[in-house]
Amino acid sequence: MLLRGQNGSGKTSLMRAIAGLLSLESGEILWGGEPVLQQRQLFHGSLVWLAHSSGLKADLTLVENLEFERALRPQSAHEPEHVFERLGIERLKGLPVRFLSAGQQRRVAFARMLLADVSLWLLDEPFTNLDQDGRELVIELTEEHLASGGLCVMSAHQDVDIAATIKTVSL
Amino acid sequence: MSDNEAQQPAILAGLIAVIRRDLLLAWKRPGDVLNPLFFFAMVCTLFPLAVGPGATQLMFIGPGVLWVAALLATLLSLNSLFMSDYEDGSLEQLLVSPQPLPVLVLGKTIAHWLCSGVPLVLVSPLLAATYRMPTDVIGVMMLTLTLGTVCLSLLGSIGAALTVGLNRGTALLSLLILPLAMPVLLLGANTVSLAADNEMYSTGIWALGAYAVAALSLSPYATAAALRISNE
Amino acid sequence: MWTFFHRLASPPHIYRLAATFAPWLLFPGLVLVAYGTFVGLFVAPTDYQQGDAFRIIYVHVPAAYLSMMAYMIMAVGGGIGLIWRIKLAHTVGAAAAPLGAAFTLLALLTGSIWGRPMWGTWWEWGDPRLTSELILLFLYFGYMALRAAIDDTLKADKACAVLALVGVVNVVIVHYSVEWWSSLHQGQTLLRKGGPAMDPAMLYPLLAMILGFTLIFGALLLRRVRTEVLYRERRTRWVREMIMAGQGGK
Amino acid sequence: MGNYGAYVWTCFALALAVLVYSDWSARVRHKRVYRDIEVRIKALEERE
Repeated sequence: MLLRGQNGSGKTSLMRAIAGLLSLESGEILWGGEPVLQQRQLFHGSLVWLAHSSGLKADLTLVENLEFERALRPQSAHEPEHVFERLGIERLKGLPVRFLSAGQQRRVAFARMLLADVSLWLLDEPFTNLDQDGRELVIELTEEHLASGGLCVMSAHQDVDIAATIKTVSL
Repeated sequence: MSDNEAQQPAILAGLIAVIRRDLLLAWKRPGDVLNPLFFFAMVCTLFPLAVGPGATQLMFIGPGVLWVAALLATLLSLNSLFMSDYEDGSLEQLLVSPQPLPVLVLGKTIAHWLCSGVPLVLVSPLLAATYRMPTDVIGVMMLTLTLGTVCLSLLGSIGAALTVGLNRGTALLSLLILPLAMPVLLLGANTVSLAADNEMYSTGIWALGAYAVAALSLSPYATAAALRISNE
Repeated sequence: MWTFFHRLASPPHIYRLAATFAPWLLFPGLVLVAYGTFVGLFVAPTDYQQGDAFRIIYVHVPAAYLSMMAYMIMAVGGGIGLIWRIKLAHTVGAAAAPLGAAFTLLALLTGSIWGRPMWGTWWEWGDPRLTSELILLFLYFGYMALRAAIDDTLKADKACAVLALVGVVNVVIVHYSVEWWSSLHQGQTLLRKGGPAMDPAMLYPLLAMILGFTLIFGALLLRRVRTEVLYRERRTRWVREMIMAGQGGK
Repeated sequence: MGNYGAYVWTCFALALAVLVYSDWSARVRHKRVYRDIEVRIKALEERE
C-alpha cells in the first residue's frame, strides 16, 4: 500500500497511528481482527517502523546498534553478514554510526528492518537521503518482501515504481 | 514469512539489552556520568565556604547538605535520561518494540542508577569525611544514599518521561520532581542525622527501603504510560 | 447505561447543566458560610487554651480540606479520563487545579497567621500539617506548569493525569513522612488529635463552614468546567450555533 | 476577640478575598473565552 500526499497532509500521523504511537480520537486499528492496543506486544512483534529519524545511537557502532535491536526480538532467520552485504554496508560494520553519511544510516535502518524478519513494514518516506542505487535497492527489497507474502505500508511524495499489486491512497 | 512472530521474545533479554546498551553509551560519553558527580562535589564545597569551617557546624549540617546535593545532582542527570533517545528516534523504536515497555523503561532506569546513583554513593564518603562525619555514620549515610538514589531514579524517570520533548523541560522537570522527592530527602537526611546523634535510626532505613520497593514495582508503569503520552 | 452517561457527558449538555446547577450550589453555600461565620465569630465560646485565636479554625480547616479534595478530584478525574477515555473527567481535573491551589494558599496563609500568636512565629517547620500543605502547593504548581507547557490539550490532559495520580500517592507518603519527621523534632500541632471532643457550640459552625465552602467550591468548579468546555469545543458546530444565536451566556 | 482580633479578622478577610478572587477570575476568563470565540466566528461569517 502506498500513501501519497504533500508535506503536512498527515502521512506520518497516519503511519504513527497504525504503529500504535498515536491514539485515535475515533476509529480503531485492527490486526488479525483484534484492536492493536489490546495486543500491543504481539502486534509490535510483527511490524517494523522506519521513521524519519534513524533510531540509531550515534556513539555505538553499526553492529552494536543492530545487536541491541536483535536482543529485543526473537532470533531471526536472516544472517547479519548476508544482510550487510546485500545493503553494501559490510565495510562499515565497526564504525560508530556518527561517522556514516545520512544515506548510509538509512541503509543501516534497512538492515535492522530485514533482520527483524517480520511481516508488516511501515516505511515513512523510505527514499529520503538515498541515491539512485539505494532507491532501486529499496524497491527491490520491498518487491521481495511483498512476493513472500509480506505487507508494506509506505508513504512517499511521488509515485513509486514497484512491480506488485499496490493500492495507492492519496491524502 | 517466518514463524518468528509467534514466538515471544525473552523479557529478561530485553531488560539486559537495554541496560547493556545504556552502560555502553555512558562508557563512550563519560561526561554524562562525570558532570553530575562534579556538581555534587561542588555543591558540597559551597556550604563550608558559605557557613564557615567550624567543626560543630559542619557536623551538624553535613547529612543535610550531602543529601540535598545528591538530590540535585540526580535531578541534573535525569534530564538526559530519555532526551538523546528522543532526539535520535530510538525512543520511538523502543515504543514499537515487541518487548513490554515497562520492562525496557525499568532497564533504562537501572542503567541510570548505575551511572548516577552508584558513583554518588561511592564518592560520598570522601565528601562526608570533609564534614567530619564519623566512620559509622558514613556507613549509614551510604546505605541511605543507596536506597535513596534508587527511589530518586525511579521517581525521576516518571518526570523525565513526562517532560521529554518539551522546550522548557529542564526547569519543569525540577518543578515536577522536587515535591515528589521531598519525602525521600526527608527520610534519608534525617536518618543520617539520627545516626550522628547516636539515636535509633532503623525506622528511616526501613521506610526508605519500603519506598524503594514500592517505586520499583509501580514507577515503570507510570513511566511507560508517560512516555507513550509524550510521544504522541 | 453507557449511552446515558455519554449523553450526560456530552459537551453541550454539560455546558448547559453547569450553568443551571452552579447557583443551586452557590446560594446554599453562601447561606451556610454566613451562618458559620456569624456563629463562629460571635456565638461560639472561647477556647480555654487558645483564646479567640482558635476561631481561625473556621476558615483554616475548610480551606485545608478543600485543598486536598481538589487534588483528589484531579487524580480521580485523571484516572477516569485515562481508563475510560472520558474527556469531561480531564476537563474537571484541569478546572480543579487553580481552585485547589487557591485554597491551598489560603490554608497556608491562615495557618501561618494562626501560628503567629500560638508559637510566636509566622512559620513553624515543626508543624507537620503546614509543611505537608506547602508541599501540596508545590505539587499544584508542578501540575499547572506541566499543563501550561504542553500545547496539545489532549496530550496535556493525559500527561497531567499521570502526574496527578503519581502525586496523590505521594501526598500520603508526604503526610506520614512529615509526621515522623516532626515527631523527631518535638513538633507542635495546632489541632489537638484525639483530645476532648469539641464543644457542639464550636463544632456546628465548623461543620457549616466546611459544607458551605464545599458547596461554593462546587459552584466555582462548575463555572470553571463550563469555561473549559467552551474553550475546548471552540471549533465545534454547537458552539458556533450557540454563539451565533447569541445564547450561551457570558 | 481578646488580643487576637487582628489575626482572626485577617484570616476571614483572606478567605473572603480568595473566594471573591476565584469567582471574579472565573467570570473574567469565561468572558474572554466567549468573546474570543465570538470574534473569530463573526470574522469567519463575514468572509463567507
